[in-house]
Amino acid sequence: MLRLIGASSLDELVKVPDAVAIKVPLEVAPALPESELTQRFASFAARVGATDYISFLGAGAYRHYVPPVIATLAMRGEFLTAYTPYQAEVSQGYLQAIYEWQSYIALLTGMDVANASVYDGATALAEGTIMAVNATGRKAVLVSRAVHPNYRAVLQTYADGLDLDVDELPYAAEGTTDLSSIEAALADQRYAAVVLQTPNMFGALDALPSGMAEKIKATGTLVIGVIAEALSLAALATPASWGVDIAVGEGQSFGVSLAYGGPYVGFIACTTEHLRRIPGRLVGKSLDKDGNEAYVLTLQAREQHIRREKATSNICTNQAHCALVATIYLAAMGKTGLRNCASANLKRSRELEKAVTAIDGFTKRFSAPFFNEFAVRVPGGSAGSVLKALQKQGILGGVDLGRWYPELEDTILMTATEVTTDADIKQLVAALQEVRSLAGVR
Amino acid sequence: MLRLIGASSLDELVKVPDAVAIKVPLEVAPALPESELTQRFASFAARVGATDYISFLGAGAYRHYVPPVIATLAMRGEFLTAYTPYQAEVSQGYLQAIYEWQSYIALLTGMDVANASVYDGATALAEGTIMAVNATGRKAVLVSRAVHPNYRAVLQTYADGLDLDVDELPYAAEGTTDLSSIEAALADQRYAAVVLQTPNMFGALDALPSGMAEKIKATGTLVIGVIAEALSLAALATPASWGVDIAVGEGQSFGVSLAYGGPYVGFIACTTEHLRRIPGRLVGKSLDKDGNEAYVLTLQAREQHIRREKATSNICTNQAHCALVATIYLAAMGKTGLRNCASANLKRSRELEKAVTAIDGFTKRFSAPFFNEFAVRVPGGSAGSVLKALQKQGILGGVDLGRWYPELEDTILMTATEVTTDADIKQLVAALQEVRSLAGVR
Amino acid sequence: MPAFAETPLIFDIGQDGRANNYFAEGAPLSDFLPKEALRDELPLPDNSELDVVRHFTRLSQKTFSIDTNFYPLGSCTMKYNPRVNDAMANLPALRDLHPLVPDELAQGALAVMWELEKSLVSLFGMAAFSLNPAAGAHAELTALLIAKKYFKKYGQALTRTTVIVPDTAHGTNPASAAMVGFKVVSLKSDARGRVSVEEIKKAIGPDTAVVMMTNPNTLGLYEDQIKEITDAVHDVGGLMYYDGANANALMGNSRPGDMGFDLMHLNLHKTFSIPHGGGGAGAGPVGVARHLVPFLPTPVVRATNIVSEHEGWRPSDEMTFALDFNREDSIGTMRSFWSNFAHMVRALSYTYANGAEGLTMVSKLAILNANYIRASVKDLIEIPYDEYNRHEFVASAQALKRETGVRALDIGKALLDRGYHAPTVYFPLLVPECLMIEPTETESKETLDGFIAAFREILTAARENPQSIMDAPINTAVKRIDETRAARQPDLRWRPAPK
Amino acid sequence: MPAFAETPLIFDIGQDGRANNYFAEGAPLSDFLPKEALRDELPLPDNSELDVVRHFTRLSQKTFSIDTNFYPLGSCTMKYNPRVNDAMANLPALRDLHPLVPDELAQGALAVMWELEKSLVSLFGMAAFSLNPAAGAHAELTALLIAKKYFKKYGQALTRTTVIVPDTAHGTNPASAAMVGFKVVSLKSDARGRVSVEEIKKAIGPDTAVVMMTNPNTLGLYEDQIKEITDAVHDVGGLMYYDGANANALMGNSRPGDMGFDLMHLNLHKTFSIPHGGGGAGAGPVGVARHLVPFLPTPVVRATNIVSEHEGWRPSDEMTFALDFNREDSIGTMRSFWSNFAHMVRALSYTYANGAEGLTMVSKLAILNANYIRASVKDLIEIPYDEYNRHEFVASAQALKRETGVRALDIGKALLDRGYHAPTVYFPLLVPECLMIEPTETESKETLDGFIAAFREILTAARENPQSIMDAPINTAVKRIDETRAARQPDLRWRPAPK
Ligand SMILES: Cc1ncc(COP(=O)(O)O)c(C=O)c1O
Ligand SMILES: Cc1ncc(COP(=O)(O)O)c(C=O)c1O
Repeated sequence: MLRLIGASSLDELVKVPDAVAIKVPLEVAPALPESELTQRFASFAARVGATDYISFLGAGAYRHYVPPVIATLAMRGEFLTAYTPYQAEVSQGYLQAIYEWQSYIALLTGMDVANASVYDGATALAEGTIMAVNATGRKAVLVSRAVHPNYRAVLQTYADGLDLDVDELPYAAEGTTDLSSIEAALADQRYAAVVLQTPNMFGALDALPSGMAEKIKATGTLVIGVIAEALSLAALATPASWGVDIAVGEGQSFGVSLAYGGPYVGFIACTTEHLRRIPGRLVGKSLDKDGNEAYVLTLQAREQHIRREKATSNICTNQAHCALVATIYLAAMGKTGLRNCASANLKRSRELEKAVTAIDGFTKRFSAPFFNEFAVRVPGGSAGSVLKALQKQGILGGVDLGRWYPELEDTILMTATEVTTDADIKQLVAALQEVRSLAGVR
Repeated sequence: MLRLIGASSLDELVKVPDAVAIKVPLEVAPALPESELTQRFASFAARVGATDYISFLGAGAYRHYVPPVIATLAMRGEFLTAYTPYQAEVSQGYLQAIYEWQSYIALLTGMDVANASVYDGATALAEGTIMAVNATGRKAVLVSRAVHPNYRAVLQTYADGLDLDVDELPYAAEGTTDLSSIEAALADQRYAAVVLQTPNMFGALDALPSGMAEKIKATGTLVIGVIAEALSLAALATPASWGVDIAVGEGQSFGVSLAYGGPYVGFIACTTEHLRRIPGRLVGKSLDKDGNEAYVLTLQAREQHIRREKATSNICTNQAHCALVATIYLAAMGKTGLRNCASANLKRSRELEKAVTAIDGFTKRFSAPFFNEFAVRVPGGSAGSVLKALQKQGILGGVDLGRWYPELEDTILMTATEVTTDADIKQLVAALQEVRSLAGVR
Repeated sequence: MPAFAETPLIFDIGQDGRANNYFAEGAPLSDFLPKEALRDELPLPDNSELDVVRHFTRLSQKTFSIDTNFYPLGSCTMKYNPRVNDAMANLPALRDLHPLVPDELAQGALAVMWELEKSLVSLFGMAAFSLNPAAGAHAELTALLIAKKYFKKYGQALTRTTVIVPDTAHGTNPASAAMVGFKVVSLKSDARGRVSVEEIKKAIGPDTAVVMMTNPNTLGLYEDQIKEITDAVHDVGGLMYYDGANANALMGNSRPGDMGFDLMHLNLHKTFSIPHGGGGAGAGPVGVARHLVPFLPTPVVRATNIVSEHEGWRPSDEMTFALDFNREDSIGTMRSFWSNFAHMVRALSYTYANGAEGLTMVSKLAILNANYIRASVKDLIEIPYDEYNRHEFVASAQALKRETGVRALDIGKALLDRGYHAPTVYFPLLVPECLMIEPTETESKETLDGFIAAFREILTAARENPQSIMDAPINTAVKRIDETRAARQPDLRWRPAPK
Repeated sequence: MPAFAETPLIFDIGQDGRANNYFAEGAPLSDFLPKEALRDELPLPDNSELDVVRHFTRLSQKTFSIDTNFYPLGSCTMKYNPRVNDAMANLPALRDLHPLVPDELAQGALAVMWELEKSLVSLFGMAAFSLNPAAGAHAELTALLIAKKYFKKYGQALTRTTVIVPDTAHGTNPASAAMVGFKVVSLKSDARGRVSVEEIKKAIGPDTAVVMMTNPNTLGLYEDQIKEITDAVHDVGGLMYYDGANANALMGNSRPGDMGFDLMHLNLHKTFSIPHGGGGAGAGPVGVARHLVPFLPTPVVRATNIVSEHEGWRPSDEMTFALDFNREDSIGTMRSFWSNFAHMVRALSYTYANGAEGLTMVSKLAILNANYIRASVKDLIEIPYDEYNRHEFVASAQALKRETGVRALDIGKALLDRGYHAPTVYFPLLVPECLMIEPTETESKETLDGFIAAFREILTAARENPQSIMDAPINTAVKRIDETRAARQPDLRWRPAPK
């Protein structure tokens, strides 16, 4: 090969100017044959203490039952090792799957269209907000404090780049967004959008009450609805039904592994009005030369590789494979599976609620109806120390809301899903009782 | 559908005479939704105590490193859910894979041809013996006692059916087959075949010494060579090279899971002379109508579905998928991977030998060279009680040869492969030392 | 075939220097063993993992399977193979369990075997099952060895020398009988496609060891006089053997035990949704009536603490188990180790997924689907026994062949072109130009309708343009293959080019 | 396309009554929540698992991938994705780990992230990496936010408003700059296809915030004056950004840090063998020089016991780690949770599989393969910059188009027919009728030779029978697609039939 190329050696071919040649030895994880590499990673895995813990964690990342058939199909090499389906003629399979994903998200949210995915729920919110900014020409957004704090943090980071103002709506005593001052806030027409999440960070259902969306829109402001627990879409009134213009969210619950935080899959769905502002890829159905139905990436004029700095977003690589996992999950579940799963989440979380609040000193923090997680006020004032005590007993009791809300440092967000068992709840209750008596808290 | 069929109800369609209708309630494992079924099986798995044990077990079933790529490919649905490739035009892929398996086995054994697989190593021996019986017209076979006792047991079962005599050759002090009386035994030309295994049940290399095969064949007797540890084929002189007419064996070591005993994959390879006596399926290369190369099941006149009671065997379903796993394993390993793996087995087993025999009272039972397992005589006279004591320390120390050989009840067969670690050996040695001192044995 | 589907042999792809890095480089083998004990060379190719992946991925794409297409292959019960079964079989604790671990460390695995056996016992009405045999034919052999040993024990070894099989029987039946030294007598079916009580009575006698039957038989017809038949055979001292390949029609419907069978096998790889894997591995448990229990092959899974009155399944949670090798009258063992255990896990998983009610519905729907196809095609092709069938039925292209030259084989090949697997052809032997169709219960009505439409289209084309059917297949990776050449000039392996 | 490859939409297959039995039947939702909080109907189909399997298996078979074919898609680094990486990412302890577990229960995961970061630090000569961003474009955005915050901190937020990108840059570069409110200035390449020191000196000034470059650039050419360029930019107070999409040419060869880059990203889904998965998920770590470390996004993995002098990798076994969220100057966070962690596992697995020497060889062989193709086709197609290229090169069909009408696009389509993926076409923008070819190091010479032969055959056919190339593809599932129709009459989803 070198001869044909005309190079005398491989080193000649790859030579670089002296000024930039590497002068130090590289310190990189050392080469291991595969049979030893797998042992190395087994040792990493063994250092993950959480493995056998009973868990009531949620807050934007959920444990759900995933049928083995999902991975069997999604991990097929053709799907796993394809690039973006730029060459549609040899990518009809993947393109159709993305079209099906777009359809599922549209059906679940009730919106007109959905894109091929964005990075995750938080970036979906940021990108959705940019859509609203572009649609309205306004440079501020009004966000409920009950929206996931991580999502708001990402929105703030993006907003810093674009010099947008992010203002907050407080939450009310019941755990839903306090809308009492919203009309005043919107009066001067500064805001591109109002952002609410349902179920919100406290687990509470937090859709706009009927009539409110109309009032908001009357000020030229859009409504963005955030869904951090996608399974809730199987049960709750659709974002479209409560007046959302742009629905954004996280699809991890649809069969995607927890994987310590990623990759997950963000989605953006909207009304037809905003279609050409949607970021990222879209697959459309068209015809081929012979008049056969065919799928193809479309409306690419929105995208960075065509429009460069004028694009609706810079996104290129998205989360296609996670969206595929979700699509296969949704296909396998069907409406019946999703409904049964949602029903089990509702049931288990209420069992958990009942069991925990039956313990002296543990009370519900908020009264609003919830889906599969809810906030509990613990005796003694410190959620953190209760959680630490539970941890000693092999239980991850939930998320300390004080991490993000200083006023809630006595409050734990507890989650139960269809994989939560009676035994899990029993053990938690026993441990909480012990914690309470040991600490002498009342 | 019922209307078209003309039946009034599903029950009408499936009715049976009263005399044979079911009269009792069925007692069958109860229906569980999948999310609960998986928990049920997790509980079975949790009841398998052996999971975290350090293991020196072998004796016909071996722990080996299996690269993840093997299952990724073998578990592809097209392979997993195909039937026997009767319709060659739509099964070229699987047929080619079987042809490649036949080729690999032929190359590894040095024999002319190999079949598409039989059930396992033991039945391969039984079927190979029937080949010899058919070839020679003789109704007796002479089998070394150093052949795996389970294989000999199966041979005996089959022999009972066909009224064959199974006679034994003793083993010598070094752990190899005692051939001193063989010429006498063969003199009256009763035996269809002489059967030896290498490495044999004691781990010892037990190929015929040079010149011996000729002597045996001179009496019209065939030589059957058994290989229970297929990995040894990567290192040892081929069965062909020491005069085998029919090589039979077990391919589990080539990437097939231990799975508490099955499914594994038996192979039969032979010289061209015996080709038409080989049992089971064979794939051949031919041409299609357009002159393109094509693979197809061939020489089916040997098989039960054509010849019925005159077939070379009754086998129909074989172990195709295990053979596929092995084929993919061999392709991925290549000669370099196999050689390195064999080398590691030789190395580890010698380290184990050295470490164990350095302990006071533990001695090598046999002196013959070995591949990856060897027999150790324990102090105190009872292999069983040493193994029990090790078990209490989380170690499966090997196989008690007394299980099959009353004269070896003080002997353990210990195996080390490439997955045996330094730490494994250290822990074994520490435990053996403790066992010895606790028991006060000397 | 487009160029990218080409798949040279793996031996023609590899090249030195392409080895994957699975193990540390090992010391030369001659460091450990004398040269003369070692082989000279190892003539296998080194292939990069990418090349291996590409090779087998392409091969898989050239392989027809349930996962890709409808597979109405009669007698083979090509139902969907639920993936949860594979996942359960691959639980590391079960997958990586060595067969020689002490029983006390394998309780979960033994529990799986015990629970499966007990479920089968109740479902098929036998006294016990052995999970030992590796496939249907292996199970037949096992059962006939049991029969032989039984007769031997009762001093009839020399007289009971005949096995009777109907002409509809699968080839493994006579072949298995031959492997136990029995003389095989074939029995003609009656005009209704069944074994008649009269005929069987003529055939049996003091030399009868075993009569092998299946029910429904391989024509898909229920042997409605089965009780009379088994009674007659028992009257002359013979044993009745049930070939369970057709058990998919039977679950919750009727039980071989109640019909009077003494011996039976199951193809778990048919009825219990175990993937066929391109021809195996299978699993063929053998069931026996009470008098034959002592003869079962070893080992048998025995409960060691709680011994139940019940014969059927109950929860194993509180129980402990052992492998019992010590059984005086046993025929011995049939395999290297205990059972095709991974398949026992799959079969039990399938049982749990369905329960008694679900399994009953499985058989009902299998029967419904088969009848639906029969009723939908019978105006275009001869159905020799046109009545309610069970889970499969048989059509005959004899008349069509006379008219047009188009044979059963041609119809099968034309189906391949249309994305359907061919039915089983030329079996059972008694129906000329036979096509045996078994859709199974897991196919949707849309799929059946698609198949029916294709089948009807082919039958119409066969009359209008027979050559178009005789030329099939044309959409496949290769066209019809020269089988004579394959047999006359056997090319069964790759050989390295001479150096 | 044969009938059996047809794949109706999943919505057109399902039917009521086909639900799989994954969960026990649940109580009505209205038992738990008020009716008005619930949706009316859930208009999704119930599909049997068999139908789901068959559907997605067929879709997969209609999808071109590395596993099936050669994929010389320039700038995308379509190398083999080793399966051991996936297996490591799927170790249950790592796969099922919730992101909000306390750090002390996630030490193994944090160790993976730390070891990967340290390896990248040494390999690319930066002071630190953040694993936060989800892909290349996300990383660019992150880096530009860092730059913005940096300038803000030093009081230059209002003056440093311009980002300069060469005309060879990827579209994400300007798009990312726009998302941080920068003005984008495009820089023309010189006659050698490179950024010239002179031109850059003309372009930069006190308003320059960041100059974004890649090296080798997207023409596959090494920017041999890179040190002079970065010095010049630093002289005017600007920052240099390295787009790491081309890092597959660089490992063990030269380091962005040594070249003077202040910021960089990596596409782990290119260089580090993470599967592209049909367009994602990716992973885009951002590397920074020392002065920018405080601005990295949160969280950062911090060693809490042993703090090392070394910047590069060392074993983490004795170390403990924490996620650090408390970083005053940080730009904030870029995503819901920490990183695309499963991909960090894959990338570290890849690093362990190769080590420093192996990674160095990866880049060498990637360069060798690309040069081999260039040298093998340059007599038949114009190579605008015909010199030693790096891991990819660019050809132009401009002359061919003038002669024959055959465009770059047509050549790409004709390659599809022959089982090869099309090269990247029409990027970089400065080469008209551009074909960008990147073979990667994992392909064998035989595969390259096959591609070269096909490519040459197409170029010859383009001259002899141009229409045959303009009609391509013909062997594919569908032919060329009406893209205008797709955009004008957007059909982006299935809708239920009106009732
Ligand atoms: C009726 C019948 N009996 C027996 C068998 C043999 O079973 P196996 O292939 O599992 O050995 C078959 C399998 O095709 C069959 O259809
Ligand atoms: C040169 C270059 N820069 C940036 C990117 C963007 O990376 P990503 O797709 O991961 O967002 C790409 C990817 O195609 C690229 O080729």
